Amino acid sequence: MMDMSSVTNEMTEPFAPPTISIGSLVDQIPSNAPAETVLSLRDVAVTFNSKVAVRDVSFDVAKNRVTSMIGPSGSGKTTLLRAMNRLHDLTKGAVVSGTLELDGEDIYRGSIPTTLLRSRIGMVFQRPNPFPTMSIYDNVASGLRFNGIKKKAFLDDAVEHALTSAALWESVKGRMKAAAGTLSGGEQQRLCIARALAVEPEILLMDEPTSSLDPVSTQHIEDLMSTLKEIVTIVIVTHNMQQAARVSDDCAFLLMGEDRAGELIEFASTEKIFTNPSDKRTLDYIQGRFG
Amino acid sequence: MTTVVEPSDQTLITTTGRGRKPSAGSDRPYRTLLAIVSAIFIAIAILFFYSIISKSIPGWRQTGLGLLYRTNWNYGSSQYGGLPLFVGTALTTGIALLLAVPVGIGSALAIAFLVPRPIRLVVSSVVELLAVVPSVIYGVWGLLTMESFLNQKGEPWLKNLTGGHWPFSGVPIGLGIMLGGIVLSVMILPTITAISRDVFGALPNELIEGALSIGATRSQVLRKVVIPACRPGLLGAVTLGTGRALGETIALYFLLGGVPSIHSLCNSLFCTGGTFGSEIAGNFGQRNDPVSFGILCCLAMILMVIVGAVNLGARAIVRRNLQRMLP
Amino acid sequence: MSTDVVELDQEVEPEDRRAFVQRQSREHYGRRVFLSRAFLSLLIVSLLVAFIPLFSIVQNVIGHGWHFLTWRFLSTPEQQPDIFHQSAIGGVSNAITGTVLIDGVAMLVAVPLSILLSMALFESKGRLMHALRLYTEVMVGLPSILVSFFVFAMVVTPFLAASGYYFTALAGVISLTLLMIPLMTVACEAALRDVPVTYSEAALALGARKSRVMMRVLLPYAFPRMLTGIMLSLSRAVGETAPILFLIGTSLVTNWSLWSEQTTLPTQIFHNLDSNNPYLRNACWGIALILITAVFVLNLTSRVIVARSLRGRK
Amino acid sequence: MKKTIRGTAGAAMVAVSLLAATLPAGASFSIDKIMKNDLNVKVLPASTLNMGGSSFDAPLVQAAETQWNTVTGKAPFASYNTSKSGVGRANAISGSYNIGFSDFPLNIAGPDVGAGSSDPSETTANYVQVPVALGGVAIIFHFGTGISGTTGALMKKYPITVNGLTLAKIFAGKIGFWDDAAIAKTNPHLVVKGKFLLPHLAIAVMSRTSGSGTTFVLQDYLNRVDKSDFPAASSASFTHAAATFSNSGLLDSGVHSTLGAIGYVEYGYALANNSLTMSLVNKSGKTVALTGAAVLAAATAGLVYIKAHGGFSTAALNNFSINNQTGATVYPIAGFSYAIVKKAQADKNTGIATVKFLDFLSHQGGGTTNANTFGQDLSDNNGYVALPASLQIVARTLITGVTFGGKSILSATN
Repeated sequence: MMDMSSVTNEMTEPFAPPTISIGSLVDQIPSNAPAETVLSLRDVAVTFNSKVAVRDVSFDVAKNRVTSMIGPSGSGKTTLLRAMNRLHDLTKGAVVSGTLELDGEDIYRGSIPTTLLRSRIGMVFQRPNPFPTMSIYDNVASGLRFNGIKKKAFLDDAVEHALTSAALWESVKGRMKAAAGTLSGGEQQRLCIARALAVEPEILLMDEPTSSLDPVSTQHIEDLMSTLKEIVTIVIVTHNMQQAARVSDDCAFLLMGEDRAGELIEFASTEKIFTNPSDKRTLDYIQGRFG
Repeated sequence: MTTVVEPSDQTLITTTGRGRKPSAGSDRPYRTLLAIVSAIFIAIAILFFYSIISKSIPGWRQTGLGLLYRTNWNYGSSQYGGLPLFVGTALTTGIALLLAVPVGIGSALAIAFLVPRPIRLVVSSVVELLAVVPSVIYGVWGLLTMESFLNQKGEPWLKNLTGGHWPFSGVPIGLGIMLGGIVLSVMILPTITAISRDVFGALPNELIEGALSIGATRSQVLRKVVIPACRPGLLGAVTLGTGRALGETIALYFLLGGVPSIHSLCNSLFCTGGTFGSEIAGNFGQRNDPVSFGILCCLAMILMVIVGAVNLGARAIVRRNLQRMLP
Repeated sequence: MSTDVVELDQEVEPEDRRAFVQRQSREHYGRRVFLSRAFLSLLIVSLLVAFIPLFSIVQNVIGHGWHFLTWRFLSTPEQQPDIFHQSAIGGVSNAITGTVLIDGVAMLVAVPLSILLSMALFESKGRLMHALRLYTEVMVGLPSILVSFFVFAMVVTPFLAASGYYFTALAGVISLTLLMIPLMTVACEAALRDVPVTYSEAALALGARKSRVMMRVLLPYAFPRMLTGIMLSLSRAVGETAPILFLIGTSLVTNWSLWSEQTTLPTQIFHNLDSNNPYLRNACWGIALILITAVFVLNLTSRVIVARSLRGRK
Repeated sequence: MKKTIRGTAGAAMVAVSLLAATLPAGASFSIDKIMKNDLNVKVLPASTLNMGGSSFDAPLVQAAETQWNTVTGKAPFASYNTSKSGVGRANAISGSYNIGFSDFPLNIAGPDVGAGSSDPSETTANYVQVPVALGGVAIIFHFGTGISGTTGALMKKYPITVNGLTLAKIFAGKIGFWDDAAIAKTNPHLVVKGKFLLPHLAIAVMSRTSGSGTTFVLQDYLNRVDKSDFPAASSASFTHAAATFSNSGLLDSGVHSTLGAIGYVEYGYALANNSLTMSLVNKSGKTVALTGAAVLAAATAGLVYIKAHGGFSTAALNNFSINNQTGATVYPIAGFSYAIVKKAQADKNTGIATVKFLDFLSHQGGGTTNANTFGQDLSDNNGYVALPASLQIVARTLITGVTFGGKSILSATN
């Protein structure tokens, strides 16, 4: 059990602008303490209609840390991310092979039903996608309601908690009945984060969550992530190396191979990837030689 | 239906600054031609409304506003109370919507989200083809196939259901409001299904994935997210279907029988009846003087106002909706 | 940890909250899956229900209609049976020629006018033209029988009937032309608007006149879509009964005159269905099969055109 | 079935000859002259005639058109537009039809010409109305499986009989059930041991939609037997109808699919469909079944009545009816169907074609060869009773009244 005092303090206090300053890349990288594995990937490959999109990826996602996936476009970052909460199930002809284990249980061949799995592994998308016809409150409560939780007291509490975690509570607490569409883009994305957090996932997948946002909103989200990882493990896909360096603890670098299939080139702590990568291609990418 | 920026605004400016300046009169024949064509059609548009309105004046003079509320309709014996026609129109359209809306939207959902892709193409093409089946053929099917089915099986069954009480009291004849409503529902079903499917198809995928990723089941995605988000578009689809149902003439002429007393019309859905469209179709041949033709023009005018309003509403809804759906 | 604790204590430990949510989710899972399956099945059922009338129509039209697809039925004109020889009903050649004549001439008139009108709507601005566009769009949805009123009041009564022509193919042609023009115009204008703005801008930048841009750039690009719209409008007009029923009368002889009475396939179905003779009524299926085939062929052809032109473009 | 009609027609011919002898010498054409082919149809200008209206006349006129084309070698006709009498009347007035057909003459029901007309100078006197077809109205009914065994057998043997007043009360909605005492009274054979065998079944009245000539003929009869319930005859649908139908075919199927239904169709229609019809008690108190002979008897008696009331004169329109005639063999609901043309023709050639065809349609030529087969020779094949010869003579007199430029067309061209 973790000491949550710092988090709860922040929750009870009004929203304050983040205090962490952005210094050099290396300063921001936390120390590489040993951590418990929550999601492990072994030889994971995704094929669409027998065309390989990503092949043979193996790495472990550590608990309460931020794991980033970087690489040029076409390297299969998003494809891999969507394999983690079985979103490829919707696509005809998509096959995920290899093993993906959540807390030691295979998510594809194990006994976890897909819907329950998805409430344990939440996801935030590139563009904010709040449900347009629902109010702010209903958006956040929707996941719990989907899962059959109807008690109003719990919902109220959970909504407040999720919005607070997403650093949105203070600005919306007076207009919970307002339509989600009335929020700004950045607020909408934080609402989506709150919506994902409300069902208390163990892992939160983020697919380029700031790619459609302005710099200020982007910074809000990035700041949020460092506090969020205390309560949820984060896997983030980003096309922005600086962002990966700023927010993540571990980093996976993917690259498109000869046959246009994405491959995992290197997985290590973010510090190592950005200061001393073992693969030359990683170094080339980090130094901006291609991509 | 999406609005595209008209190129003419900017392009006019760019042409004037060119080195090889086109002479001022060079486009004149083209512009004149288009102006003439437009003028002709503006004239036709005005004449269209003028003809129906002006020819209906002798009719209004004969009936007064009684055409809108009196209860005795019998064109052949010059009784012009239009209330039974309002009731008939409302009942047939109501039955049609009651049957076609859930089935139409349900099958649009099934086509858009459940049916495998190769079958989906076939199914939706078939639905679109159904939308172009001429209404007289629905009349043939209604009269020669559905009529005897309703008469022998459908209506007795419905009658048993309510124990012979309202709305299924009376004699199961086959021909009548019930038959008209059912065939109308079949006629508007393709319209509703095809447009609803387009509306569902235009929904951004992220909404569905967003709902799935917080643990919604597929039915929850459809019921709680997809349908509410598409509601304006669906309303547009239903409104267009309503417009078609309200304006149907030929098929209903065969299926409704004729207008009985308002009393029996309110008593049972099995009773024969008439709508504005079916009465126009049934009596157009009997016009012989400005008054009797005028009465028909009055009916046409009422029909034009009702259907026109419904269609304008649909047009507004669908436009606004398409704009709102783009995130 | 119980629900009560959660309700009473606002400061819930995150791990407790997660455990609670996951436990609740697991508890409700069975019911949710059942409800989901039930709802999805309901959707599939509604799709199947939607196909019942379709199946019934197709089955009846083909089942009752295919006997009529004989050369004799297609090549002999309609004949009115007497009451003791009720089966002597002749064929449909009069209706086929009538349909080809009326729809053909109407299309010949409507196509150039619609293209011109769509060009006018495309090029112009202003309130009057906006009203005209609104009119054409509204006309598409109005009941087609209203056109019949217009033609009867404005063409037949003052002109044709005054010269002794009460029922003529000509009135039907005018009526169908007026019916087709809004359909075709809306489709053609949409096709013109579909042309990327950059194309015409490029041409205008080269100094081309607007008329040349229209003829050389916009029309060629929009042509396949226009053709589709025209075919679809034609397929709708071919099946129309109401706008011509009271204008063209009936003809039992095969002829190609615009000034005589004519019968088309839909009006023949109407008259047969309205008759007391069971054989005439049954023949409706045969005529319906011919009509529905014609409409479907027109419709499918237009789809093929669109598919082809788009394939070449992308 | 066909044989019976031929037989009836034969009987009719005898009756006609007898009747012809009794006619006054006022008619300008003798029966002998008609029997000889004096229809000079070869002298015919090219002109197209539009015709249509009553569905009752349709088979006869359509057959006559075909025959006319064969005899003349010309095809001057567009086809007959079958709808209903109201349409025939309306289009004859508007001019859309050169000849409009209606089961009841102008101005008997509804203000076709005159009061409600837009042109006040138009009167019925501007039109010539020629009786061209003769028929009766059959009362049909349906019990379905509601009746079987003894009752069914008895009903087959003795058709259900009602008198005029009972029929009126049924159509007025005053008698609601089949086992009503009034019905029992005229069906003693269906009363066994004091118990009426017809079931306690609601009577469902099936009506045509407004504008039907058949409705007019029936209501005219009901008006003659029950003034209180039917103060005037009209072609409007019955107020208490359970359902209304736009043509006879629909009404027939409506009756045959509804338990306890009662409806009415043209004689020829009932004949062709072999429908079970009711027998009626006529004015002379005799029970008469619907047959060709009974309709002819009605016409024969009716002609005497019409002659006594001014003949087919537009001044005495209300006496055109031959309903409810006296006579032991008379079927009480019968009527002529009329061809309506404008008295003063606007176009000479069209006028000639119009009167020639009317003359052809309303006469018999013997029917032995193509050349002498005229309109009325086609009657028996089409479910009608040929017009009595006296009426054929009357018809010619009426047709002579059609003029062009103030001169009788028929006299000028013969």
